[in-house]
Amino acid sequence: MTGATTSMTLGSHFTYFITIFLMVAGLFIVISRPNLIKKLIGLGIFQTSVYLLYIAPAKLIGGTAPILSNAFTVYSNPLPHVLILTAIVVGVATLALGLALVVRIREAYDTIEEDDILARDSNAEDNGNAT
Amino acid sequence: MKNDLILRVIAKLLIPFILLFALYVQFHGDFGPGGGFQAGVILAAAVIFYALIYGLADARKVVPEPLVESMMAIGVLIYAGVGVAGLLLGGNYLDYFVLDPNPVRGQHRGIFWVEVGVATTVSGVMLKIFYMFADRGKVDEE
Amino acid sequence: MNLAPHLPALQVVVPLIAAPLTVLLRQRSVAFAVALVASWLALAISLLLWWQVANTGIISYAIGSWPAPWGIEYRIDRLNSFILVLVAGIAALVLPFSRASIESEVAAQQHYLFYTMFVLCLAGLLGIAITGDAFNIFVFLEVSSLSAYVLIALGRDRRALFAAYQYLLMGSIGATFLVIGIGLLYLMTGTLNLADMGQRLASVQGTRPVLAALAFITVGVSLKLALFPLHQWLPNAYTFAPSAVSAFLAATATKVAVYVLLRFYFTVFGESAVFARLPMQQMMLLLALAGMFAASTIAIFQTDLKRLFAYSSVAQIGYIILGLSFNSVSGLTASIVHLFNHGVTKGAIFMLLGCVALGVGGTSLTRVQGLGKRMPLASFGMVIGGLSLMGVPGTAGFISKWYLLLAALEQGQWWLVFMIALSSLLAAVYVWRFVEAAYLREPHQNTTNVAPTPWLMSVPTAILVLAIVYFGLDTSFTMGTASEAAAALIGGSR
Amino acid sequence: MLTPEQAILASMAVPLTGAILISLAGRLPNLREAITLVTAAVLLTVVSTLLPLVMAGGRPSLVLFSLLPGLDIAFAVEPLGMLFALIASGLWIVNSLYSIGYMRGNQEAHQTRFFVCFALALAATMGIAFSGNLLTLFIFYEVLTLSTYPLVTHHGTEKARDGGRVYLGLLLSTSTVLLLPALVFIWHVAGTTDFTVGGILADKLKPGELALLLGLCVFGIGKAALMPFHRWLPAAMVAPTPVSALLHAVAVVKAGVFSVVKVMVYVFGVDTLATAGASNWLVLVAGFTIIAASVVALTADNLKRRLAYSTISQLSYVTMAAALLAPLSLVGAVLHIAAHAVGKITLFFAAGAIYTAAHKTEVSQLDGIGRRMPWTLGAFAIAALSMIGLPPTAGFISKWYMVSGAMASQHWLAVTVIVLSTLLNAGYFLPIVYRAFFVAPPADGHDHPHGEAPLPMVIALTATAAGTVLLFFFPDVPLALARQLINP
Repeated sequence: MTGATTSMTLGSHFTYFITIFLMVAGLFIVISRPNLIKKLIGLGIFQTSVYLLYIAPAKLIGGTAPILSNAFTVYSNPLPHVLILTAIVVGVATLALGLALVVRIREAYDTIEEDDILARDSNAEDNGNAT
Repeated sequence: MKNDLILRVIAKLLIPFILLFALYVQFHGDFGPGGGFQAGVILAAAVIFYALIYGLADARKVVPEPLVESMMAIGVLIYAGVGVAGLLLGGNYLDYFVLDPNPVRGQHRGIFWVEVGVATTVSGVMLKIFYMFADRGKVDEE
Repeated sequence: MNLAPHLPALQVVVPLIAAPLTVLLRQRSVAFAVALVASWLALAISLLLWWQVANTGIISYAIGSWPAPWGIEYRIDRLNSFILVLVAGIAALVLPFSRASIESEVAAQQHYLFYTMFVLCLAGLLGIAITGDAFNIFVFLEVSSLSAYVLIALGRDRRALFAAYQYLLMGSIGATFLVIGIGLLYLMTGTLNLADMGQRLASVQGTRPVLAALAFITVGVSLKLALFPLHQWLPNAYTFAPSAVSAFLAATATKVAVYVLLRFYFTVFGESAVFARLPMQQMMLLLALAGMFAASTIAIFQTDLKRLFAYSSVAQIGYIILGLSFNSVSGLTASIVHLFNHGVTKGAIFMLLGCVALGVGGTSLTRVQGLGKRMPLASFGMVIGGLSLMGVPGTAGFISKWYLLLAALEQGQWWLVFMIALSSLLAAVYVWRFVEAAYLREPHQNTTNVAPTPWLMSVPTAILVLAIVYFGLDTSFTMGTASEAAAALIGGSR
Repeated sequence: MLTPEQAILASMAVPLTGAILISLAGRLPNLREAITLVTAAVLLTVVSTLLPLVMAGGRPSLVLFSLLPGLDIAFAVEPLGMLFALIASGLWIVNSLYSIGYMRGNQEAHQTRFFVCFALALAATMGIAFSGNLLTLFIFYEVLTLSTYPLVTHHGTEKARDGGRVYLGLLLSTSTVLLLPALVFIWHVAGTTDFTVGGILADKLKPGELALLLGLCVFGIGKAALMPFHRWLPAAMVAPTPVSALLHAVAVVKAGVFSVVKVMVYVFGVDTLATAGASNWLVLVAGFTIIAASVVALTADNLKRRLAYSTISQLSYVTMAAALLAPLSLVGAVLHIAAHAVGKITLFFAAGAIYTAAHKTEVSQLDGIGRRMPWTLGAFAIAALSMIGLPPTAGFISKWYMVSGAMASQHWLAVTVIVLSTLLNAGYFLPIVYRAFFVAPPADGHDHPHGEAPLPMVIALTATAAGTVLLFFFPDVPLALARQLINP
């Protein structure tokens, strides 16, 4: 689409760098943090990078909002926006569900640290009252 | 906070306007930026604001939980209903052209009802999430 | 008016409308009735669609009457009509089963929620299978996944919560990977319609973003289909979910993910692009074998049957991916038919485990001791399911294994033939653990009072168990559809 | 009168119906045993109706249904299967009689399950005998393995379970890892797995591949107990003696060698194998098994263990004779299936009778027992002669053909093996007979007085011993069937 028309310079592709930074940072948080909330934050950052990946190329320099008018001929691509609106909703739902689960996990385990939860479960198994 | 007079008065003043703005965003969505998602969230924000100032119990009286759940369901039903209406009038699923003899007005009509459905569901979901979290751990000051 | 041309839309819309209805009606028996009607309607529609596709070829349906490359298209060919039948069929059987099953496993005030989430999950899975639009796949994937997380979290055990959380993390990462891949493809082709995308990709084939998209989609979908070693979420999720949920998800969710992989590999990228430019064939082969052996071995050492068969699922996914990695018509046929047969088998096994859990109060190997005396029919059904997992003739599993072996032979890969045979031996070992406990041990003393199995549970379970045998003897439906679907996938690509 | 097709189906349906009736009649032991005997008699009658037709050259066949295009569940009667079905169904009657005496005499538990599984195993055996293609044979082969498992572990003790595990593990793993790939490979190459006169693999494979495929089949058919896959047989001896007798002298092991011969004749084709020389290695392996198993038998003190290793060795006679591919040796192989069946079942019957009457299981305890149980040990002696291959017993005829075949094809190694093993056979059987009749009973007083075993058992073992002799004087039917096999 747009980016491909210009030459490969750092400047013209800066959105991709941001995208990739967010992507990797988010994924890293998910993997490295034992705190369940922080994991969800990481997941959020990771998903945000996708929004950027879609939206950034859709913007044409000099293009306007895609509402027909005689004054303009160059429009930004509206489709990615619609897609990402959907993706955001999905992200919100995921986050809400994740947080709800964390709340209930905290009620059941009294902790939101992954290691503690695993430790408590294995203890319960040892005592034979797992189920 | 319940007893803070300034907040209560300002809230009473603001909430009608927030609701009005939600309706504006909803109906202007056909012609400019806006639409069901945004309107739904603003609508929910008004109620959440009310709950923050007047307490969760009062908010529950104004917008009871069963209503919230029904809103979630009804919104989806409205959306799906528009699609089925397209089917019944001889078009494909979600075909707006057949909703009116004039295809352009048909489009308009279809979008309108879909956005109504979206707004209903979104505000329902937002409130549901709010109620769900606010309820936990009994942080509600009574 | 004539609804026949609108069947593709109705396939998804019927369960989708049923979901809010169950919320509105709240009363659990009414909610159950609505969900039941919806799932049976979905099954009827899927069978009609299968029949239409078999007779008249590909059906294309434009949502909102916007024609294909611009609007969202529902596109049904032999492959996805087959998947639709599997998903809708399992749902139609699991739903009546769930009514009695969740009675003891889910809190009563959450029952209507269970039905809501169940039909929503069904709608999502059907949507993934039916749609011809890449982004739509993502949306339906999330619809089904989110409802699946909720369904798993409904389990009574607190570990169900953590299992659901883990599944949520892994599933979301998988879905996001998928959507990144789709985004890259969209950037390169400017279309989201799968068929259109496939055609336009030809001119940019082999460019770096396309390869990256392939990698992202492979990893993302592999997470969803629990390809070893991305299967970590699966055993816990299946173990701690309510039995009905385990049965439904085990039989359908991973299978639909496999479908997505097949769709992207063969319809969008084209098998030459997938297998020529990257060492996908070797990679898939290796992962499939690793899954078959590692997961089966882990399964042997499990003490809980649900967990044991969850690991067995991971191993069986290995078979499906193995067939795919051959990149031949017979390999794909084996994959597709195993996808169906394993869905039926695992659905039956997890439903039986639901009956067992209800009867003797658990599914641990010590609980099921002497089950052959306590619940003779259920244990016999388990044995049939186990035989199918091993691939014994007369069961559905044999047919798929037969084709897998044939496909391996066609490749001239003798060692693979033995690997497949060896891994079915591992299956025999873990199935044997159940048989030994059930038939050769004296009954567990805590299980003297066996709760009777309600007919709502036993009848659907029996139907599915009989289906294992039926599809092992009469293969015209499964093999006929699978071989044509495979031929179309390979032949239809560039 | 049954049409041939109906008779084929009935041969499986009769034992199945029997199994159902037996399980229904579990409460009434007399009725249950009556059903067993009637079922066995009906089965023999049904199978016999097919005999004249097959002797006259008829080859009735029947396709039940198709699994996949070209992959049918099909049945076909040919001479070899006819003979096998006759032996199995005939000996089932005798064995049922014997089982009744044994199970009651030893007050065994779970007698209903025992008789049900027995009938099921017979149904599977009939399926193997009449299978029309390799797939059908494979399916019934597995059914036989599974249905005999409860019989092997009948006692339910830890030892029985261990034995059962070896039994099932070895038989299942060889069949799935070796036979199933071979089956798929044959289908892949030939497009069919039908048993066809002259084989289906002619000109389709290189000699090396043929040899490999033959190896997969022969070792895959673990029931043929070719070393190194023979361990299940001694392990399965934990079963009650009637089980060992019928299943491990007749149905299971004979199903193994029967399948081997059938595969070699009807799938590979004798000519194809001979031209490619693909079975030469098999003569060596089988020859080694004969000698090695005989040596083990020589050192075994437990009577049933000695019999088990004797079986391993005798089974390999059949395999070796078949692998020689000479017409005469093939006849010998077929005859030996029959001769060994009646002989070995007598030996097991005798061992069981000794256990029931005297509670003795070791060879070294048998001093002078022949004087107390003359009928039993007399029958034992006759059967032992048959094992060694001396006239006037059936074993002589089969061995005669085998040696003639080996000589005709100038396979001197095989001749040597047969001669040497005959000596070894004599070495481990004759001392038992000698001890029983000519050594004085121990005078340490641990013995309790006993006579013969219960009457049904004695009748049964006398009958089979008589059969061994009769088969020597009237070998017409088996011989005719065997000749049909080589000159179709």
